[in-house]
Amino acid sequence: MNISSVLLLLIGSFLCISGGVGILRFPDFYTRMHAVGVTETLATAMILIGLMLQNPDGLVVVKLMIILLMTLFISPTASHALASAAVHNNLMPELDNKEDNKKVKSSNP
Amino acid sequence: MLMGLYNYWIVVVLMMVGFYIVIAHGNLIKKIVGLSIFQTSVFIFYISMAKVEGGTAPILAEGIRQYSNPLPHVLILTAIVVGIATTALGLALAVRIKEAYGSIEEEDIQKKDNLDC
Amino acid sequence: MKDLFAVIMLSGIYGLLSASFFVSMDAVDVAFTEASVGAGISTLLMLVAITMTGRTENPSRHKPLLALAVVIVTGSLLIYGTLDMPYFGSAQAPIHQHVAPRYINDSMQEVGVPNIVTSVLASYRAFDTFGEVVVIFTAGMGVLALLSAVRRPRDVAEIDSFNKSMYEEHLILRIVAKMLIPFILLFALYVQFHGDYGPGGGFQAGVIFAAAIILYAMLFGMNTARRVINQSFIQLFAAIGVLLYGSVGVISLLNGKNFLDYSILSADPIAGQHLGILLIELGVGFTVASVMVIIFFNFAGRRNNQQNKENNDSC
Amino acid sequence: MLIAATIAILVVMIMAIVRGIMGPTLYDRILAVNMFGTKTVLLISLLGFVMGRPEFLDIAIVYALINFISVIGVLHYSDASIFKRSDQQKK
Amino acid sequence: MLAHLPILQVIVPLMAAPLCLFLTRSRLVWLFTLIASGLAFLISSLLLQQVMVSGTIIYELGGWDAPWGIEYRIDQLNAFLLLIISAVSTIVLLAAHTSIKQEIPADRHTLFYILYLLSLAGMLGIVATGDAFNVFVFLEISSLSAYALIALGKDRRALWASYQYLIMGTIGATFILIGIGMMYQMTGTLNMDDLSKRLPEVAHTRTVFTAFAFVIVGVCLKLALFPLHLWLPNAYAYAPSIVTAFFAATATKVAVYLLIRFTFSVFGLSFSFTALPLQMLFVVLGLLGIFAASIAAIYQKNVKHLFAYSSVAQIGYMIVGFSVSTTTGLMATLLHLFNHALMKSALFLALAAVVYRIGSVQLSQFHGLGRQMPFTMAAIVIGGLSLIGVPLTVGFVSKWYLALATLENGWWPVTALILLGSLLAIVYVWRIVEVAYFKPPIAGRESIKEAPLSFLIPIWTLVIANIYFGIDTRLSVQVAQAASQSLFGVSP
Repeated sequence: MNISSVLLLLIGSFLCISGGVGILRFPDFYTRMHAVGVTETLATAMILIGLMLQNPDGLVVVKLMIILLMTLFISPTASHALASAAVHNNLMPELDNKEDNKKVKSSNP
Repeated sequence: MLMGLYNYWIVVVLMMVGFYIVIAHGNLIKKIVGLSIFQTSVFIFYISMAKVEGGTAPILAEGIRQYSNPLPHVLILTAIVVGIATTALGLALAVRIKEAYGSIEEEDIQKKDNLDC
Repeated sequence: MKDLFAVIMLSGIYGLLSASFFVSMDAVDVAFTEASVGAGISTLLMLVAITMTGRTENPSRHKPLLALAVVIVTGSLLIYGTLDMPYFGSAQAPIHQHVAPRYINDSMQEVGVPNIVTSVLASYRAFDTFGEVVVIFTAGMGVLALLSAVRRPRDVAEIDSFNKSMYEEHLILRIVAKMLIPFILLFALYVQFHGDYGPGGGFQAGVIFAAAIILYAMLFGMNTARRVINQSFIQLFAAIGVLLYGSVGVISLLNGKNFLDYSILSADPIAGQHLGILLIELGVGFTVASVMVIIFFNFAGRRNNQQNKENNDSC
Repeated sequence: MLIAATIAILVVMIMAIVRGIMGPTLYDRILAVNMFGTKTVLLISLLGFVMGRPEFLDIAIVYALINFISVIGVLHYSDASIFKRSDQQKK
Repeated sequence: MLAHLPILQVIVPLMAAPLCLFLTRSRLVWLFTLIASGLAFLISSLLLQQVMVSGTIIYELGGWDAPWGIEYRIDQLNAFLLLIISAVSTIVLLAAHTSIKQEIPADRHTLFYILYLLSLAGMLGIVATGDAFNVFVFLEISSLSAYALIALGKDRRALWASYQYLIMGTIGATFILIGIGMMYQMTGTLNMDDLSKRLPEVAHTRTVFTAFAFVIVGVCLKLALFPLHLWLPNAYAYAPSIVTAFFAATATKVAVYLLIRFTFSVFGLSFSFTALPLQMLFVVLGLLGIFAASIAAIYQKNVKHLFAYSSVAQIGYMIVGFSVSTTTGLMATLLHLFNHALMKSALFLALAAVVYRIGSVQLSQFHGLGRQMPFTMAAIVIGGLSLIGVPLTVGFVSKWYLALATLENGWWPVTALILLGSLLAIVYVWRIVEVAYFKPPIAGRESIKEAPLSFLIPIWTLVIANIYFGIDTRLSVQVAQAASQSLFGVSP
């Protein structure tokens, strides 16, 4: 187990957790999505590269690469689709304005 | 005993959650969700008994002595297929019931049936 | 929880969780299947169903006490039954002593496939798997009998325009999906033929293959997908899968061996086993893929028809 | 180290479940499920290494694919007219 | 090919089902289905003959020996059941083409026959197999096709009935799965024969007890034993008539078979009847079932409902015979299995003919049918007499042995209650007779004619069989006796 792999795994885990905290603590859907979307790609990349460094066996690295590539494709696409769907269905971001707040809450069961 | 069996107890609790949803809820879709939870828990039960301490997945490889039991895995593969088949059919029925009765609540349907008689 | 949508999302999570559990319990093949079925296909089917049946549950409740009593009795009986079970993970348990050792120790000589699950599934207990294929075929036929509808050609243009307006919004999705779909199909083939050596096999491959087609149908509209995959053609395909499986068995019958005895298929028994497993896995893959597509198409087609009717009514 | 990363991911998964249960909007739930799926992919890859048999990464690939397809499916069918209409009615 | 009969029995209908998709015309599909079912009938008669001559046949699937592979194990009991199922299926199919033309939309005909064949194959598979898990798989084949077939009924209530059946049936199957899992966990094997050898070693454990309880409850759900019977009447009443005739005669029989197989062969007699107070429980439930269902039958307005409730009552008789747990008692149960299949298929086929002519089975619509459809109504009357247990019909034979069995055990009150139950049957059968023969035809329906020959031939085949086996009891009694003796021989 070399040092770079450990480091990458550590960063990855940290990013994961920060994303998790984000999805719990942030006030509305868009900010939560921001937290997840930003950390997810990087965290996945870190952890997967960390794993690659652990095992230089050919096939395993190739599979990890495939997973990584797919995550890089899929994750932003899914986030994009999610956000655009939310906008299309008139879900408003929660703003400073308190009245807005109430409206959003009451409109979403 | 606690350490030896806790796994099964958790499975039992999960099973009973699913079972409760099936028999207590009136919504047809929810019943089917409950049914699939019930079945999945039974799968977990089977898979737990296949595990051997220190064993690995039953795919032969050099230098590995201890494998987990492959037979329950085979059984559960079959059972999963049966499960999805049941779910699909149940959902299809629910959709048809909605079309015919205009509702998927057990009570409403029973009421409408009584009117028919 | 009254919102059925949330219920289904959570049950999808349950599927994913149990699949992770299966991985940690060494059941890789099962995890493979559960991931694609429990979290993928069945969640999707439930979603399509609730778009047709409505999303909220009535708050009315009835006899929860009786149900609770039944559940508690059953649960305590089960707990009582677990008390004498061999401990979790114990290698001394009877199931690890009696039948399984032969599978683990001898399957390599007798069947010649490294993945023991595949060799048990496709050779020792091949008849169970035949039953499994027939079950899925039955489900496909049942869904057809319940949901298939005669489509009036006049509606096609309407549905098309309806779909167009819907997926114009998802330009990025469509491009990514276009890149992914060939890859998914390729991966399905890999899973199909790699089942002897790693986790995977006909069932998993069939589901992945069907998932690719479903993805296509969702993003490019049902009718485009229908143009690619003809409905009655795919029904025949489902039948061919079952027949392929069965005829492998019949060939061994005709050669004087027992049903599904593959050793007759080739001069060398091991090679015969290989060939037999390959063929039946192919049969499984055919049937599963086409039945999944049939089921999904019928659900989605029913839904389109309903929407059309509503649109016509409101006009 | 692998164990630590696994535990971290498990913790995040629990957080995602909490968000999935709390909602409040449909999209929060989808987001939670999506995140849960991605984390499962990572978990499976890590578990392969923890158990010392990393050749089973195929499962992780399937998870990634299925996750994508189900998110698309969820969006496709939650954008469906029935949902829109009921949401509008409530407003 | 004779050595391969056990597997051909299941494979023929199973492979015929997907082949149906390649045929285009409804008539062709029907002929093909009929041929497949007829072949199955032929095979089962050959099998029964073989078994009676040479004893248990063992067939190893895939060429793997027993506890590792799956085996088919045909003894007298299986062969008898196989014969009943395939015979009923073939006779019922004769009428299918005419009947479903009216009850099922044309584009569903092929699917109907496919599902029918699958259901048949599933039941044959359950009966033929000697592997506990294989039972579960084939149980699901037959149940899934049954749900779909029932839902094909015209009335929208068919959908609801089918859904309820699906929920109950799946719970039952899952219970059986849990039970099988626990048995497997304690013994490490799934083969029934092997299980019966290895279970006694662990019979005292709480796990085996629980496994037994779960299997029994699961089977009883499928069996529609009295408190768990709620799904049955609606499912039978609203299914297409042909489906009702087929299922009423076979589906519950298969469940009874499973009950016998698990209690006698797998767990062994001594365990089964000591672990739980099974004898007491089943006698009480059986008798309760007879009375509750017979009384419910009396108050039904729909004739299909009426006979469906009567089916629940007849299951009560079988369970009473089973719980006596002597050779005679088991023999009475097996005989009643056979006889009940004969009478119920005749009755429901006759009802199918009535539906074909007047489109309804409400009792109020039966006015004067006795003169308008004399042959059909005569068949219903003879079937009804058989249900009551009048001498010279098959019903008498099984009731006779049942009474004998309870008397042998000294259960006087049970005998009396069984006879009392038969009196209730007189009441509900009389209601039909009264309406059909002693009321004038409904105005505007004078033109109703006798059912077509395609109905009358199968109906009267069954009716004649009803009378023939009521007079010449040698064949059925001999087989039933051999089967029950072999079961008691297996478990000392």
